[in-house]
Amino acid sequence: QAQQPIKVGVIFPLSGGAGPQGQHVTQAVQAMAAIINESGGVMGRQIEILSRDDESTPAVGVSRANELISSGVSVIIEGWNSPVTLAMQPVINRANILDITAISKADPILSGEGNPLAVRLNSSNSQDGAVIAKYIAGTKAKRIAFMTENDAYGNGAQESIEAELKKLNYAYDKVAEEKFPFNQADFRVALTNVRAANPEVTIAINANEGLGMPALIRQAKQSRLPGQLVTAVGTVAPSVISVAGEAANGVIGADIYFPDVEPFASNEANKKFIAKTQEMFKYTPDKYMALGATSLQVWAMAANEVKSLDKEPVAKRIRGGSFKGTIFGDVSFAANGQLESNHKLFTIENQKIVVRPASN
Amino acid sequence: MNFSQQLVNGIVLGHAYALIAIGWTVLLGVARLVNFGHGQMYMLGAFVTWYGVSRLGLPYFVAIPVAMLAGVAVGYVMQRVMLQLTLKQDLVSIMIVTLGFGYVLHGAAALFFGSTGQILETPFSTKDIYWGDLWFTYQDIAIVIVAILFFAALKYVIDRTRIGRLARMVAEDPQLAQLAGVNVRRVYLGVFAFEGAAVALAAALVAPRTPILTSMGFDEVIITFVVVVLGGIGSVTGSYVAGLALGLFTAFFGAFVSPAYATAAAFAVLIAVLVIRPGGLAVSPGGR
Amino acid sequence: MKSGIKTILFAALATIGFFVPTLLGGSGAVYAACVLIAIFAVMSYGLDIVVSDLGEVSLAHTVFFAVGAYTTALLSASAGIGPVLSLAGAILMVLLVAAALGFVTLQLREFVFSLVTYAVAVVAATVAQNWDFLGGSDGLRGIPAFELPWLGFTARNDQELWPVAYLLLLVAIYLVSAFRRSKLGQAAMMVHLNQRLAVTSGVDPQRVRLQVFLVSAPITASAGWLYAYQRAYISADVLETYFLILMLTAVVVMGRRLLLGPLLGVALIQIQEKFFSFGGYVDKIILGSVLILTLAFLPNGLFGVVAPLRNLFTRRATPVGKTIPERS
Amino acid sequence: MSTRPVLEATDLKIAYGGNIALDVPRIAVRERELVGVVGANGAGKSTLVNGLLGWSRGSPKVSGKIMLDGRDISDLPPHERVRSGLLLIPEGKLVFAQMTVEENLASSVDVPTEGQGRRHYSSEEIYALFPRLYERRHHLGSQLSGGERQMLGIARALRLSPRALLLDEPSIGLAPRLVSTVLETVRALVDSGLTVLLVEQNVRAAIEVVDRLVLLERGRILAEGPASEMRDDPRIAEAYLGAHVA
Amino acid sequence: MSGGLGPVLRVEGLGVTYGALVALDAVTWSVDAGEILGIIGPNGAGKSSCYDAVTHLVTRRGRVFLNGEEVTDTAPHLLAERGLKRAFQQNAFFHELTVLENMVTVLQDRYGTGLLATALLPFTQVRRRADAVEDARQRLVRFGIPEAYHDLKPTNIPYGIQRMLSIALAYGSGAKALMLDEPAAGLGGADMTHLINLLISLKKEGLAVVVIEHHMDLIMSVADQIVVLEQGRLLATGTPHHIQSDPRVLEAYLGRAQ
Ligand SMILES: Nc1ncnc2c1ncn2[C@@H]1O[C@H](COP(=O)(O)OP(=O)(O)OP(=O)(O)O)[C@@H](O)[C@H]1O
Ligand SMILES: Nc1ncnc2c1ncn2[C@@H]1O[C@H](COP(=O)(O)OP(=O)(O)OP(=O)(O)O)[C@@H](O)[C@H]1O
Ligand SMILES: [Mg+2]
Ligand SMILES: [Mg+2]
Repeated sequence: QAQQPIKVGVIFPLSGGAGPQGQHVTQAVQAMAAIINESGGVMGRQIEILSRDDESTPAVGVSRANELISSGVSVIIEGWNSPVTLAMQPVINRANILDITAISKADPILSGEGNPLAVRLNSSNSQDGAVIAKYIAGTKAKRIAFMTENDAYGNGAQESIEAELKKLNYAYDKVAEEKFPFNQADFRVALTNVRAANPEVTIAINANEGLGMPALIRQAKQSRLPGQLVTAVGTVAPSVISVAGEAANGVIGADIYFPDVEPFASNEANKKFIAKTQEMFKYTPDKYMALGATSLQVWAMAANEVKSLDKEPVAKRIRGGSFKGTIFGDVSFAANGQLESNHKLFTIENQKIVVRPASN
Repeated sequence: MNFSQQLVNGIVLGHAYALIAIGWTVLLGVARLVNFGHGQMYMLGAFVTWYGVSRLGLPYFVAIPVAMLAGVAVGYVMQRVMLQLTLKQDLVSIMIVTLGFGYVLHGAAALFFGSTGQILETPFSTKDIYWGDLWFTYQDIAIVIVAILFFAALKYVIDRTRIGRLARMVAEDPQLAQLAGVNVRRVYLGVFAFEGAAVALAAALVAPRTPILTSMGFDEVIITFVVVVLGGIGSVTGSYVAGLALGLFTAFFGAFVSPAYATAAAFAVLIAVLVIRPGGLAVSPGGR
Repeated sequence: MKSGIKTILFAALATIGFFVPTLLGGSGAVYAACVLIAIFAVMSYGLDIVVSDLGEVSLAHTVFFAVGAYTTALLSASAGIGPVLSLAGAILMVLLVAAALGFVTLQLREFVFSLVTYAVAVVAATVAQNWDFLGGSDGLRGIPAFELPWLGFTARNDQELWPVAYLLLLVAIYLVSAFRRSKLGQAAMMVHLNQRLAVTSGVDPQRVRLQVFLVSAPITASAGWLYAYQRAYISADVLETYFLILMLTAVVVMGRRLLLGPLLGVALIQIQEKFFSFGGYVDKIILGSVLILTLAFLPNGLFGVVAPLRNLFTRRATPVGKTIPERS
Repeated sequence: MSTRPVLEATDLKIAYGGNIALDVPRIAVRERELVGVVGANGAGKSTLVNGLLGWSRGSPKVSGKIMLDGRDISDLPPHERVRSGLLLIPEGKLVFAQMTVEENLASSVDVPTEGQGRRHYSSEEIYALFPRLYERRHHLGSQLSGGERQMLGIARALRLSPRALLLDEPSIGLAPRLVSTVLETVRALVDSGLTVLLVEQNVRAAIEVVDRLVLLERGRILAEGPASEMRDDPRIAEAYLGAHVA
Repeated sequence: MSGGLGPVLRVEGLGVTYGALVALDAVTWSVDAGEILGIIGPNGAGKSSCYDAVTHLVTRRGRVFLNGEEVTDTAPHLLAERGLKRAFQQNAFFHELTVLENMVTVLQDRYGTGLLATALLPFTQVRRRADAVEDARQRLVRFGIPEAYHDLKPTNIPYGIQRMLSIALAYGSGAKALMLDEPAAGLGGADMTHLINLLISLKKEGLAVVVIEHHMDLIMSVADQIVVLEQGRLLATGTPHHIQSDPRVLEAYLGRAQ
């Protein structure tokens, strides 16, 4: 009986616009599972990954969660789209299974309504706002424009940037504010408005990495948008740059994970993870993959420590706790389950992400 | 706001909409058929062009006819399968079968082309024109010119030529058309093949404006639907005008209010128009 | 008479139906699937009477579904109102919405009708996504469990919710069959098949259309009501095409105007999606192909294949008996 | 009058579902002949003319051999038969409602303007035959009165250069004056070289113009012969020639 | 019965224009209970348009009275409810239903049960339905549609029978005034005789019947009054005998004297 593997459920979009990224995250979790299994597994048992496709649709996500629950998983790692996460939370919670949200960013995920013992790894909007605000203050730019995805994520991100600017007592003019729907691909109308306002800094908040963000970057360049284009934290992954092409050069962004930059470059856990992913999937991990893998890693560490697979003890160990030697280095979680993260600013040069040394 | 730039945006957008809708205009207006797989055929047209240009290294001008041929093939196969439904004029079933084709096309294209975003680059799309404060590309010019030519030619063919008359006869009463010596099956197949070619051409011209994904097509089918209905079902001129109007509306609503609500606003206007004038904007002589 | 036998047969079928999840092993996944099938079937029945009887393809039924779900979520989560009153509230709300929509679309037919109803769905989705009162794009959380204290009944999981879902399904099916036999149902058919003749037979098409809407919307909305309890979270995704396609497919795939058609259609789709899934894309190809093949090559729908059983399920199971051949 | 049949059907059997609606061993129309088909409602007259063209709004099973000018056309689809010169003017809906009279008359397919026994009619000739259509030429089909539609139906068929014409109750809905005009027109068309099979309910008017008369009953030919002889046939006289005249 | 209280149906100064075309101009006529009014005239004279005007299916000028009450502004379906029924020149059916079902359907106003009643009293509904079927059968037979055709689709029965079905459907559950548009078109032999008998029996029942017809034998033998239209205008009114000898009618309509 002891040799039965522990089942771990993984739910991400594997098809549709977010499919490629979801597949990569799932692969990263598998790579991490391989690493854990090689080093003895969890409580002496091997881990088996059961992966499902939520098709970016809440109703499908809920079905998939139910499926995993009835196949007896001990934990579910999920969450690319916030509504899907929010829909799955109550279902997983009622089944008394630990639910770790890897990426979905909406604030209510940690509110405790859907899941009182929620855990999330991706940075929150308020953490993200600070780093962008600090950058703006540093440039002394006064004319600021926003191009914001019109949903909870986009509006929340913009709000937190503005709130942080206020905290810094930084005076500025909001010369333009353009909202657009998530699946917009043609920004010419919005850009025309922004351009006419002649901003010094334009902040683009668009989580649609497959379509919207590369389109926005290209069209901004083509339309000769004046000033500096800054992207919200975590919205420019290498995949965005590869679609946006040369137009991406010069864009500024910020993120929490860079595989080959210090302190990650010399982090043993990270090196092992990168090597494993490259070996198994011929792919260098990005932030989302790191978040997915870390979710599993943290869960395994916690379960090994408390010697239980039950939801409560493991969740309590994670929430408010600290872990050493993760992919992200030594990390700690806030009492509400949010991972504390470190942001770095970067510039895109020659279609490569170059971390700005000045930032910490 | 920059009025002249928004005007340019609106005009280009409007012609793009009209061009995307042209195949369905013929299908719906002329043959009283619907095709909810229209959006996916657009997607396929874009991806075949992209595949030709960036994977097979074909020149853009060769890739376009290749995409159109693919469109013809898909249209032909669809109609071949649906022929019995078409002859029975079972519109509800046709609606849903074409929806099914859209699903199949989407699934197959995603498996074949992958689901990551791609950029369809053409010799025109990378050439920007800056004219004082105005910005547009040669691709935009191509869209406007092709749309105008296409609509003019279509109008002529439908109103003045025998082919147009044949299609209209079949649309109204396929069985009576047989008695006039018309090969009804061939007309249906032909109209659908035309739809395939037209939407592929539209895709090859319009898709370079934005990144392309195999999951796209939804917006296109909706826009087409709006254009065709607003223009008055069956009216070629009507759908040109409706496409242009929709483009201008999208641009100026985006400029004055917000792009976030442009689609909803367009729909609200559409509802209002149709409630006041159930026949859409076009006036056909003698009333329908 | 024959109708007596039929009544007994239906009663037997209804009783057996209740034990289907138990017969299938009674696991959590089975109950979850069965509850969802019941809910989505009820949702589809609302659309069924508009598509099959009125002959119009309404694309706005997701709005009715959403109105039911949102009203329930608001009433139960924020106002702490129980299921019975929230159902009443949902029906009341949806009647208002359906009356407005019915009024707006009175003059419209065919594609134009479809498009306008679709437009309404898009506008509704935009409203739901942006109106904070409805939770915006984050949706509404914190819907309590389905609880009827005066009956000592609480449904914390799908197994416990199953009796409610099944009862709702039976009521919906019965209502639809009564509708079809009623004056209104017949009038709907008349308007559908020949409007001019209907008018000269004393039927007011506009009134009939409106009334059919008012019957159809609460059926779909009551599915939304139960869905809110089942999922405990409602967001604008209930207005997405997923539900629309599900409904439409369910209504047509088995063959139109079959009383049990929508139920079997939903069951087929859900079972494939839940137990025989091959990943999003292949599933899409499968669903698409099933639609194409059944509609293009099986003129009587999938159900036509098992023709001998058909008489049991036909719409006009009344004593007209065998004299009325099915439409082909 | 030549004796070679232009149109000939042998062993023609037509069934709807299991019901045999028509069973005719042989029926033939010779060059420049006007053959009338009469019979009660439901006798199978429409089934016969539709079957000759292989056309129907229902889905009948047709067997038998149909020859046009000695050529077997049994396996051709209806539109091919039309192109080879066999024209049908059906009962009921005859015009394209969404097209103007002019468009209805514009030729839809390429047909030989002259050919073996085929006669081309120009629009001028058509308008001369039916002046009323000329007045209405810019009106849509849906705007025509019942009689106008009937005329347009006949005119449309003439525009396709018929070799043989199948006419199903052309007098339906025509004013008495026009009935004789139309039948006389048909007679004149035959005299100028056309071959016509005419289904007519109005036996009294028909018998004046036809060469031969065929009496159908329940799908079978009950009597057949030259008009002059059939006029005195009791089966015709009693049932169709004035039994009900007050 | 409304006998003695003046005409059942009366129209005054009825006019219809389609664009520039005046299809009907200032036409006045009336029909009493137990009377048959014939309307004749050349093709395109405006006869069918006149029906459309009476039943309010087109915008028109003039006034319409039913049983002495003005119904000019009444909606078409309400006219039917009040007993003004009509048939169309082109056959009109519910194509996907059988002949019998067609008839049952138009009897709904008499036998149909409301939604609530159907749901709550299912057995009553079943009984009423059975009654409706029985009544429909009898009515069909009365209108000359033998049982053999009851289970076929309307387009699958002979044209002549289709005409009779159109009349039966128009009459529905009953009428005070019935307007028929060329009921004899396509009828012959026995069917024609049957139609004549039917018209006479309807008339005997006290129905006011209006018949448009090109079939002179029929109309002259059954009509009490005849109205002749030409180019939208009233050309003549009178008894069949009177009309048959009117030189204007002969010239415009009947052609050479018969
Ligand atoms: N589509 C069909 N399906 C089934 N039966 C049909 C169909 N069409 C005709 N019939 C049957 O075939 C027989 C002959 O019909 P047909 O229409 O040929 O008669 P007809 O002589 O033309 O009569 P009419 O003078 O009334 O037009 C009838 O008994 C009719 O019921
Ligand atoms: N909807 C319409 N639009 C325009 N013109 C019309 C319309 N309906 C009828 N007309 C015209 O009005 C005139 C009268 O038509 P109507 O149908 O009333 O004639 P009718 O007397 O019934 O003739 P018939 O005996 O041939 O049926 C015709 O010339 C016809 O072309
Ligand atoms: Mg006939
Ligand atoms: Mg008429």
